This record gives sequence, structure tokens and C-alpha cells, in this order.
Amino acid sequence: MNFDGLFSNFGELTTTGLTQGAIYALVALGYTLVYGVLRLINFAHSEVFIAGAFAAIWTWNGFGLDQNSQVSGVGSILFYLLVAMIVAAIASAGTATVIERVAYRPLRKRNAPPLAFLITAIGASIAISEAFGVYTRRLPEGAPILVSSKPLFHIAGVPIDAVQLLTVGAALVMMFALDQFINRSRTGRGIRAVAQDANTAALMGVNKDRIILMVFIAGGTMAGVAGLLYDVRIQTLTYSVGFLLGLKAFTAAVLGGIGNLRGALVGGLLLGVVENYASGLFGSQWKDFAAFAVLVVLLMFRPTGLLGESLGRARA
Amino acid sequence: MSDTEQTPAVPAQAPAPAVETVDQREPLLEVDHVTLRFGGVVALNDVDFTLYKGEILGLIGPNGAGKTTCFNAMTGIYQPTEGQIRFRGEKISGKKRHQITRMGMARTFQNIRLFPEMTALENVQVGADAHHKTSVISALLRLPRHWKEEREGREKAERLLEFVGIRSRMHEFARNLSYGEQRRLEIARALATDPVLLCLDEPAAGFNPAEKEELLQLIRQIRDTGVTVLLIEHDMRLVMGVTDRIVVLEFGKKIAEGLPAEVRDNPKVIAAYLGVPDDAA
Amino acid sequence: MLLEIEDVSLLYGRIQALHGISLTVDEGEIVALIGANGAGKSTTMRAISGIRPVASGSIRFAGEDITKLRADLRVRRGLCQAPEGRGIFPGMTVLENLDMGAYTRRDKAGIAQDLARVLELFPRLAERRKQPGGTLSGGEQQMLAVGRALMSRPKLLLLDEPSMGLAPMLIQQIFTIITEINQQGTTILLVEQNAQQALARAHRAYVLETGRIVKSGTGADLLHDPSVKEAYLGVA
Amino acid sequence: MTTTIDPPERRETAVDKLRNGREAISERWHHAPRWVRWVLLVAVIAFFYALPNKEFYQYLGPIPTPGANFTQVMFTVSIYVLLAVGLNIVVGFAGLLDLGYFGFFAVGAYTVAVLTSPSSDIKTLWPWLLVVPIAIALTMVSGVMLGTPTLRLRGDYLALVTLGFAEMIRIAAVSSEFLKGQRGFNQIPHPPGQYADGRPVFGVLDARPYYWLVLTLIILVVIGVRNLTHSRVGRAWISIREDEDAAQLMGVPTFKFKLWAFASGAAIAGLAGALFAGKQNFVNSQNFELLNSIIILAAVIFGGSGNIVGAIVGGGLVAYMIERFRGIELFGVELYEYRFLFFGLVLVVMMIFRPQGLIPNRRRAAEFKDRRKEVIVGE
Amino acid sequence: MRQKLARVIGGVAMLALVAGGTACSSGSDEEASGGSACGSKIAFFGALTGSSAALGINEKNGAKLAVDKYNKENPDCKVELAELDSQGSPDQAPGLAQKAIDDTKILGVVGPAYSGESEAAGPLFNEAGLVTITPSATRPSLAQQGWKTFFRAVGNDLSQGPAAGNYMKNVMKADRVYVIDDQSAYGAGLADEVKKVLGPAVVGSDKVQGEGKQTEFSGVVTKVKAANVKAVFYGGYYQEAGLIRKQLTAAGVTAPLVAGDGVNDGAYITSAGAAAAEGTILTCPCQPSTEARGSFAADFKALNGTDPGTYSDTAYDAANILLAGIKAGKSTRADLLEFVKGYSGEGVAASYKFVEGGELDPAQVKVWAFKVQGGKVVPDQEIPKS
Repeated sequence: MNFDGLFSNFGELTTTGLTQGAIYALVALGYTLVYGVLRLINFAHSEVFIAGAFAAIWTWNGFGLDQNSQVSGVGSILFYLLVAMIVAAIASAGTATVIERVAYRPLRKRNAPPLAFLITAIGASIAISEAFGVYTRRLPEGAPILVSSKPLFHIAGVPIDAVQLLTVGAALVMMFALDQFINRSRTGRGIRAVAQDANTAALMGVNKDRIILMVFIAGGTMAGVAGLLYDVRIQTLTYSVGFLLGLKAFTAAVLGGIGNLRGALVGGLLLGVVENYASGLFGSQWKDFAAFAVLVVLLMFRPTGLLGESLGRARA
Repeated sequence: MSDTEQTPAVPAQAPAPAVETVDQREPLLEVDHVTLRFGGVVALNDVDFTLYKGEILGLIGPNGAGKTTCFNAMTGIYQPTEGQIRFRGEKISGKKRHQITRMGMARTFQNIRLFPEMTALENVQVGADAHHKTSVISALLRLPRHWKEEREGREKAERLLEFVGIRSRMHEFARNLSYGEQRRLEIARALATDPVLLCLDEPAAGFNPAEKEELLQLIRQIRDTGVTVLLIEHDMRLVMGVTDRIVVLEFGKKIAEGLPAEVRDNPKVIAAYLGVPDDAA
Repeated sequence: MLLEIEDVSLLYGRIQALHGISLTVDEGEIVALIGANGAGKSTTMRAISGIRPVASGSIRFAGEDITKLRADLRVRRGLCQAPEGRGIFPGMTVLENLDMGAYTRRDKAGIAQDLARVLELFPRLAERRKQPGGTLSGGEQQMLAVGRALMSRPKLLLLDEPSMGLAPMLIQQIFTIITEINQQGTTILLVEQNAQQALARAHRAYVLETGRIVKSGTGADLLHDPSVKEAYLGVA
Repeated sequence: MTTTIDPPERRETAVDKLRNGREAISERWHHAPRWVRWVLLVAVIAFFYALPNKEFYQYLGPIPTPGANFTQVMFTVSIYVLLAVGLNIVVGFAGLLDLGYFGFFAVGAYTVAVLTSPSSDIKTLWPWLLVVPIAIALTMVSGVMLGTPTLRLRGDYLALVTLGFAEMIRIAAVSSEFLKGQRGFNQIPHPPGQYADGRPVFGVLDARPYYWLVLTLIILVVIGVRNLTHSRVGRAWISIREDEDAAQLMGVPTFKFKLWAFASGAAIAGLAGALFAGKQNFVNSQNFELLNSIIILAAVIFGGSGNIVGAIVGGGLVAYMIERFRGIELFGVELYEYRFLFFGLVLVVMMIFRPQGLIPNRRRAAEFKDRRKEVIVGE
Repeated sequence: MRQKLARVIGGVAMLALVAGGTACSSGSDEEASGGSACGSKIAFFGALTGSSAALGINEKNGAKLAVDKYNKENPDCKVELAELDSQGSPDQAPGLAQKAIDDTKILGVVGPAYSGESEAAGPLFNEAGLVTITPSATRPSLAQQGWKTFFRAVGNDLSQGPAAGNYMKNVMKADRVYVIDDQSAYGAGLADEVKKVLGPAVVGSDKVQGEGKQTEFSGVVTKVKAANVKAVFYGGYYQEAGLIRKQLTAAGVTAPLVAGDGVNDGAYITSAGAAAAEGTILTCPCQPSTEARGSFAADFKALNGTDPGTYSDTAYDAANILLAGIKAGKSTRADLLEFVKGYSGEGVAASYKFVEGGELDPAQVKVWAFKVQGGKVVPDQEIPKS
């Protein structure tokens, strides 16, 4: 235990935690949405995230940018970010769609038991992750440094940089957009209806298959943006990082109350902060241990999470 | 759950003279002013009655009246918000379900809940195992106790399957049995736990008149073996035909209690069941 | 003939719940389906609305064979069910629930008109329009379920036990509204346990027993049929 | 859009034929006279005892693995089979989804390592045989310790907690000083025994004695598991899997039996871990990747969960196929690199077309068939 | 499926695989004339796939170059290189070791590449009397297990760690150092030695997860940044080192990274980015490219299409030692073992002579510091022993 390590870096640990947590939260949304509607832990969602993250890097590569490139000018930075974000969101949503079409829908058509869904999800996750691994020869791919992480200003002595602002800001904007979509749009209402009572929703004329597809697309889009933010922040990507990040994002979803959109945000930020504190307190090698300990303790004592379960039950 | 907010107050007491006579008998299950709330909804409202040893008690009421809720409270699945339920003089709440079963209470389910991928025989054996003591060690090493209990359980299971009339189907998987056979199997499985009190939750649902008649006989036979029976049922013919006493629930409240004939003529019960005709409103 | 069901059988696992049910509903009618618990009333409804597959037989609606049509597409063709146990979306407000009823519709003006009509029919719902459905009382939920079904402007409205768990006063009210809806031009197929009320209101009725139709006739006939009374009260 | 239930049924006619064929074989097996079954069983067991001998397997055509020593591979395969048999108790019989099963294997192996290796901090240097029961007991205890708080959870949540625990064990193994992380423990003693000429039976070079030892233990464990499943205990497990509430109300102390399932499964994994450590001579944190847990679970389901033979076949086949890919080249691509890609795809395809596994429990097969019939119209 | 697949049993060479990705074929099966050692094989043992493969591929290519050269010089007495892909995992190692032992044509092994797999495979090689020369397993204890067949073509962690420490202390004059390791046998071993040398100058230390398991080092970066150090030491391999360097730079930490030979690879600069990697100090118990290295780098590139990486040279040397024995007519494992034991000669990376336990003669171990400059690793200076 190293209390000094925790307290002397408390501010920095908090801000890094929040930044990391914002990415967890975005990925957590995908878990939460799918779970809310299908009562299924979409294990393959981590690979949806990875697809977006690779898509963003490859987009930049397409523009001739590699890990050694320096980009200047706010305009071109924004351009590269925006294009990569769109590509990443499309790639992730596309991957999610494929997973739902190829892996899950046939199971639903066969009325398969929940165990089959879980195994399929694991299988899909391994297959996609390995496909990226083989394609990238299991080597890391570097992203250009688009956003500087030099401190912009200080809050109470804690430096805040543009990457942190971008990550947290983008995550909040995406969450707000999703929240509006779920609570205001007709499709969003359909999603909530299916989540609350699929049979009755069908009796109202809601096409469940279409709603499920929309859920995967919405979750995928969020994961794609998360992938882009991950690239901007970490600047390197390996095919295998999805698994752990996905597991933590799921933990975040459970922490906030799975099925609960705002819970995902709270859970993500909280988990990011907690694991950073743990790495300050016990050493970085125990960071993941802390995250899993949170998952285990939480599931044992409060499986409904902090904000309670279910999509829409508590007004999303 | 039932709607109580706008229910006109119905007096809960419906004293029947017969109650005086059975009062002499030994109480087996006492539902003592039980109230049960889920969130804001009051599912049971001060329900109070007693089940005596050796009788067949019918618990009836229209759909949504709280019968199954009451039943679940009596079998220890729900904890009452107020009041308590005593079985053989002991408070039920706080006991584990398998302990309650070992105390001598067994039940069947409204929507049949067998172990579909076990044979009929195995299903009944699970019930018989409630009083067995074979541990993992003795099963692993096939110690004498394993053989003894296995033989005993199997004999008991076959006897009970014979009793409910489906012995010839004992090697079938439960899921392959017909609806009627599944109902019977459930009863056999419950009886295998050596109950003092057998709770039947709508055992006649989905039966045709002939099957109902057979069920009625079966229930009587069970009572004749000394088992007390609590019967939740919709089919009035069956209830009237087999029960010694009836408790009627509506909106989570007891609206009547007494002998079948009395209950049948109770205008409140008729209203609850057939609905009030237009002109009466 | 608006709805025509011919020889429909339905399985739950290996258990046969319906044994060749045949019934018809004409335009403008109220048809009641009565029977004891487990007789197959709600199962019949599920087969009609499409949330359970039928094993054999056919269902025709407005001249079209809909036996294998998906549930939500049946709604689009004008067949709407207020499900048993009300099926209120607990996390949605009363208004959102009502909006869900109009999910398949795009005519904003028509929806607004129907909303006004429903709120007029059920003034309680108007009072509680912003309240989440889960917090309503049983009677209010029942009204909401019926109102929501009306929002789809159905040709045929399927009502599954609208009186379940309601106090007599409310039962009265619900049935009055049902009659009213029917008089405004909606055909209704009604599953009820409250035989007295259902038979009094229905033009025609069917009696179900163990997955078979054992009796049919006009509501008035059945209302005075002693065997029906016996089935319910055990009165000889 | 108006899809119906017909097309999938039509599509499956070919599959159906195959399935019928297999069912016919299984029918024939179940109706064969007792002695025929015994003879066949003995023949199969004899085959597997003979398998690691080069004099025998060199005639088996494509079966021996080209990329690694076949006997060594067979040892690995046998360890996976043992693990699959153990996990089958937990997942197949009691219906508890355990994604961290390999963690128990790690506990078993580490117990042996810590108590026997000279590089361990406590320097007990006990002989292998003495430590095996300790390893099994400790693994059981760890199973109970993990089970007690978590077995209240059901389904997916239990899967995640167990996964989390396994990952915590791994991180602890990597990061704690006591467990030596990647440096590991070396010079773990082998099982005892000497030939007449003084050579140890369980030497370094010849993996056959280890394989035979594991094979013998598998047979014993299978007999034990069979005894359990044909008893009050097994009935309790299956009833919990089928309907936990009903089981409770029928007087089954569900928690106790779930704990027993967890503990028995863990004990078998602990035994496997102890055997592995004794053979391998060296244990470090690299031996316990999370993927292994997933592979074992997939193997059990692949083979047919709830069926001992299915679990054996699943565990054996999965471990074998992964090794079989080694050294095979197709269109200039080393297939070994793609083995997990294929593995993932096989899982997906399998769950769609044969969710009950290769050799399903007869009961399970019926369930899946029934479920398919209940597909909702048009969905 | 089985019949149609081109089966590559360990003995068939697959030289073309890496070069062009085409099918295996170019191995010649013709029985060479001449000495009885002709037509025999040496094996390479290490990770060729999986997350730790890059190092193994470097080494395999080095060994391949040696065999290639040998076969060109001795066209009538060829030697084959067998490849054994362990993925760096100890539980695969015994099966592969036995595979090598079973193949009686294999007279010697270059490898195993990592310390963990060496632990698991060592006893088998020892029992079988098959000589192994590892180009990269630097864990000290490997030499202390009494294996007769173990030889190490590099200095162990005990030689490199103190050197790195001394460099920081004496050359960089770093009075505040942060030490990170990846908890691997190699990385933690180095870090421990560095800590011993630097003593109180180490103001903080942290551990991360290696083998590609961790890519997000914000926790460490935060601590390093707060510690305000003059140098950061990393014990581990290039993959994590690149990420850590990149994230340190991004966070504004300018203190140079010092790391061992596990990071001395072109892939480090790729993953960190040239700008961030600039100024990194890499130690290596090897000499810089002098005349002695001759055309090694050029030949390597010509054969494999890539620049030599970490340990490509030591693997090349290790293979050459075995090949020298074969050339000298040592046609049995026992003979070759004896030959290696008594070997003394020059390689491209160092001079070789083995002492007790198979360690490289400490007198031969020279530790050099290299520096990343302009996107390339250039020699800086030899680090004096203590």
C-alpha cells in the first residue's frame, strides 16, 4: 500500500481515470442496450469496439498519416478526427450488424437457450479478434498524434489537456445524443417498449427484429466513437486489447445498473477512477485486479448496480 | 396484482357455524392476519384463516384475487409484510424452502414445473430424496446407505406412480408425458416428500370433465391416507365436490369462509364469480 | 367475415393446448370467448395476435391468410390486442404508452384525434398523462391497455380479460366503454371470465373447455344456459 | 418479410439424415446386449492405452500430430479430457455456467509447485505424491470459497463472476512475489516409481507413463462421476439445472448441492493441475491464460454438455485439433496461426446448427428439438 | 482435409514461407555426399507465432542466414534448419523439445528463445544429450540447474543489469530514476539489478503487464510524471516499451528511457514513433557493428527482406557454432555437445567461449550502450564493468 502514491497524484489519477472512464462508458452503452433488449451479454461487443478503432487508424493511414506524422492546424485536425469518427462509427455499427445477423439472429429463429447465445458470443469474439490479429500480424499499429496532450490549463493544480477534454466531451455529447434518441424518437420508444415487454411491443406493431438491429447499430456507433477516442488517447492499437477493455466496459455497465443508459456513464467514470486510484495505491500491475474485484464484489452484493436495472424502467 | 384502491370495503368476516365444530381440531397451518405488499400494491389484505389437520380446504376466488400470492406466502416463497404464517406451530418466514418441505409441506404448480429432462421415476425420486441422507461421499463410493436409500426411494417412487396411475410411463422423460400425466406426476412427486400438507395449485386447469372426475377421486384418496390438502382451484364443480371447507378471496381480502354449500349461496361470492348483472348495478 | 379461424391447434412444448378451434367474427360484432382457467382462452388470443405459432389450421383476417404473418404486421393490418395482464410498459408515461398504441401509424392528425377520443373515454388517464404506467392502479392500467389498443385504430380489437382483478364498479365501467367502442364501429373479440357481463354484452359467444369449443350461440342464449352457470359455480 | 418457419426445416434435410443416422447408431448401442457393449468399451479403452506407442500410432495415418511429439500431445489431450469431465459436472449437470474453471487448475498446479519446488519461498520440498491430496483438498476449498458468495447468482452473472475470479487469480499469479509470476517454479518433482534397472518410471523424455497415469485416473474419475449422477446427488444436480425453484420446493438443498458440484468440479481440476505440474516440472504464470477456461467450456458444450461421453469427446477433440493444426500449411499459410480463428467460427456455426453438441445427452437433444418448434411466427 | 493439405513435418525446410509467403518447397531432400554429418539438421526453437513472435522470428531468420550461408559454401554437404514454434509458452515446450529429440537427424538446437520455455524444455534436452545454444534466454538460474546441454550465447541478466545502472549513474548522472518492469523473468530480473546499483537514486518503481496484455499505461505515466525524474528505466520487451515511451512523451515527460536488449529492436521505434523514441538508451551485452560483423546486416536483409532485429546476430552466431561442429565432422549429438563445450571463436556479435554451466565466458561479455538517433539505433559507448 502506497498512500503517498495515491495522495500525491490524486488529481492526475482522477483526471486520467475520468478520461479512461469516458471510453468505458461509451463501450458500456453497447452492452447495456443489447442487454436491455435481449437479456444477452454481447461478449462480441469488445470486437465491435476494436473494429472501430482499427477503422480509424486505417483511415488515417489512407490519408498518408502514420505514427510519426505530426498534423498541425485546427482545421485539418478536426477534419481528420471527423472523417475517422464517421468511418469508425460505420465500421463498428457494421460489425455489430454482421454479428447480429450472422450469429444471433439464427439462434433467435431457433429459439436457442441462453447458453447457446453466450457461447456464440464468445465464439464470435474470438473469431473477430483473431481475424484482426492475423491481419495485423499481431503487431501494434500506431496512430498519428492529432491532439496534443500538453496541458492547456490547470484546475486546482491539476493539468487538463486537450485529449482529456476531447474524450470526455465527445463521450458526453454522444451519450446525450443517444439519450435523446432513446427517449424522444419513435424508434427509441420502440426500443424501450421491446426492452420492457417484447410480446406487448409486438402487439403494438413493433418489429422486434428491426428494433434489435437498431440497438446493435446504436451500440456499435457508440463503440466506434470510443474506438476513435482510444486511438487519439493511446495512439497505438493491438488486436487483443478489446477483450479486457470490453470486460471492463461491461463491469461499468453492471456498476451503473445494466440496461440503464445513464448508469453506464456513471459506472464507466467511476470504474475508470477507481482503477486508477488502485494503481496509485497498490501499483499499476494491480489495476486490472481492482477492476475485476469491483465486478465480483458488485455482482455478489448488488447485482442491480448503483442506479438500478432495466432500459426505460426508470425512464432510461 | 389486484386493485384495492377503489374497492368498496367488504367486511372480511363471514362467520360460518361449521367453523365452531372444526375449531376443536388440531390446527396445521395458521394464516394469521397476513398482509403482503409489493411496492405500493397491496396483494393480500389482512387475510386470516386456519387449516386443520385432515381436512381438504379450498381456496378460491376470481382471477387476480390473490390466491396464488396467498399460496406462495403460505409455502414460504413470499415473506408477509405484516402478520405471520405458522405451520405445525412454527413460524414459516425465515425458513429455507427445502426446510419447509422437510417439515412436511409439499406443493404442485399452476403452470406445471417438472424436471422435464428427467424420467417420471427420477422426478419422483427427487421428491423422495428430501428425506434421504446419502452424501456425496457415500454416493461416490456406493456405500451401503446409497444402495439402501436408492432401493427404498425407487420402491416408494414406483408405489406413488402406481397410486396416481402412471406407473407404466415411469421410464419416459417428463417432457414426453401428456398434460394429464404431467399433472399426476407432479402430485406423485409432491407426495414423495412425505407431506403432512399437500398444496395443489389449480390441479384441474386444462382438464376435461372426465379427467376432473378422476382428479377428484385422487384428491379424496390422498386425504384418506391422512394427508391434509389445500386446494386452489377455479373449477367450482371440483371445489364443491371435494372440499370440506372453502375460503374465498377477492382483491386480496377474504370475503367468505365456510362449508361448500354456504359459500355457494353467498351472494358476495356469486357476484365475485359471475359478475354483477347490469340491472343490479 | 372479418376473422375466420379454422381448425387451429397449438402446442406448448409437447402439450397440446388447442385442439382444432374454429370460430368466426363478423364485422361490427362483439364476440365473447368464455371458459374456465386453462381452457385455452388466452392461448386462442395469442394464436390470433401471432405471439404463439400455431401447429395446424388457418387464421384469415379480412380475407387474407395471416396464419404465418408476424405479429407486428398483423397489427398493421388492423388487428390489435390488449394483452392479458394488461401489458403496460411500466417505464413509460401514460401518454407514451398511448403513443405506443399508434406505433404503426404515421398520420399525425389522426393520431391526435384518436388521442383526444381516448382521453375523453377515460378521463382518469387524462389526469395522469405524465405518470409512469407502472404507478397506475390496476383499474387505470386496464383502461390504459384498452385505450392504447384503440390508438391503433383497429378493425378488430382483441381484449383479454379486461375485467381481471377489477372492483365491480370498475368492471361495470369497462364494459360500458367496450360497448361504446363497439357502437362506434370497432369489432371486438373478448375473452372473459366474468361470464355474466361478457355474455350480456356480446352478440355471440363461444364456450371453451380444455382447448375445444364446446358450445356457441348468442350471448343471451348462453347467459341463460344452466350448463354455463354450472361450469362456473358448480351449481347444478 | 413474412418469413415462416418452413425454410429452416427444409434446409436441414441433409443434416437431418446425418442426425438420423447418428441416432440410429445410438439406438443400436442402447439396445445392444450387455456383453457387446462391454467388449466395445474394453476395445476402446485398450485402443487409448496403446495410442501413445510409436509402434502403434505410426500405422494410424493422419492421426498422429505432425508438428509436435504425439505422445506429449496425447498427454495434453488427456489433461483437457480430465478437465472437461470435471467441468461437465458444474456446467452439464448442475447447470452452473463457470467461465473461470481453469483457475482451479492453476490452484492445483501452484499448490504442487509451492510445496515441492526448490525455488519456492517455503522450501518444503515435499515429494509429489504427498502433495497431490493437499492440492486436491486446497482446490476444493477454493471452490467452496468461490462458490459460497457467488452461487446465489444465476446464468450470465455467475459466468462473469467466475471469469472475473479466474482473471484475478491470473493477475495475482503474475504479480505476487510469492507465486513468482513469470519466473515460475522449476524442478518440481515427478511422480515416484522406478523400473528394475533403476530408471525412473516417470522420467523426462518418455511422456507415456504420464499419459497412462492420467488415462487411468480419467477412468476412475468417470466411474466416480457416474456413481454420483446415478444417485441422489446427481438427481439433485439435474433438478437444479432443470428448475431451481421447483427443486428447492421438492426439498433439495440447492445451495448445498450447487456447492458440491462446484467443489467436485474444482477437485478434478486440482487433480489435473497437480498431474500437469508433476509432468511439466515447471510452472509459471504463462500456463494459465483466460482463453484456456473458455476453451474448456467450449469443449464441454462442443462435445455435448450433460453427457460424460460428450465431455470426453469434446475435451479430447478440441485439444487435439488445436495441436493438429500445427505444421499444416494450406495455400502458403500456416494453419496453426489460424487455429483460434477457426475455433471461434466453429463455435458460432455449432451453436446455430447443433447446439446440443456432438454427442448430446439424449434428454437435451429432445429439448432443443422442442424449442425449435416453438419459434414464434415470422420471427 | 488431411490428405489434401501439404503437411510439413519438422524436417522439411520452409525457407520460402517467410520470404514470399509461398508454399514450402525449396528444401532439398537429396542425400548429400561427404562426411556422415551431411544431411543432418539443426533446429530453431522459439516463438514464431503468437504475441511474442517478433523476437523469435528475428532469431530464426538469423539462424536461417547461417544455414543458408553454410549450404552455399558446402553445396555437397547440406544442413537443414528445422523450426519449432513454441509461441514462447512453457506448456508447449516439452512436446516440441521431444519432437526435436525424436528426430535423430537434429544434432543441435538454437534456442529456446525465452527463459520460461527453457525451464520447461531444458530437462528433456539434458536427458537426451541434445546440445542447445540459446541466443536470448538471459535468466541466470538456467545455468545453475546442472544441465549438461545448456549453453548461452549472450551474457545473462547479471551482466547487463548492473551495466545499465552504471550507465545511468556515471554517464547520464541521473540522480532521480523511475524503474518500471513487466514482471517477466527477464524484465524484473534486469530491474532488480538496476535498483541494486542505483540505490536511493530510484525514486519510484512500478510494474506493468507484459506480453501485449496491457496497452494503456496512464497510471504509470501519471506517476512518472509526478516523480519528476532524470531517467526512466524499463525492464521488459520492446512492445510495451514503445507504448510507454509514446505515452510518456505524449504526457510531456522528456526524461530519456533506458532499457535492455529486449527493447533493442526496430519495432520499438516503430511502435513508439521516431520522435518519441529519440534519445532512448538501449543496453546490450553485444558489440556494435564493427568490422567483425562484416556483411551480416546486408546479407540478412538480402535473405529475409528485413533488417536484423534483436538477437538476430546472436542466433546467427549460435547457429554458426553448431555448423562449425558439423563441418568438423561431428556427426553425433554427443560429439557435437563436446565440440560446443570446447568451442572458442569469433562471431558477429561477440567472441564465444563457454564456461561452467554453459554461460558465456564473462570475459567475453561486453555490454554496450546504444542510442536512438534519427530513427535509428546507433552505438553510443561500451559500458565499463562496474
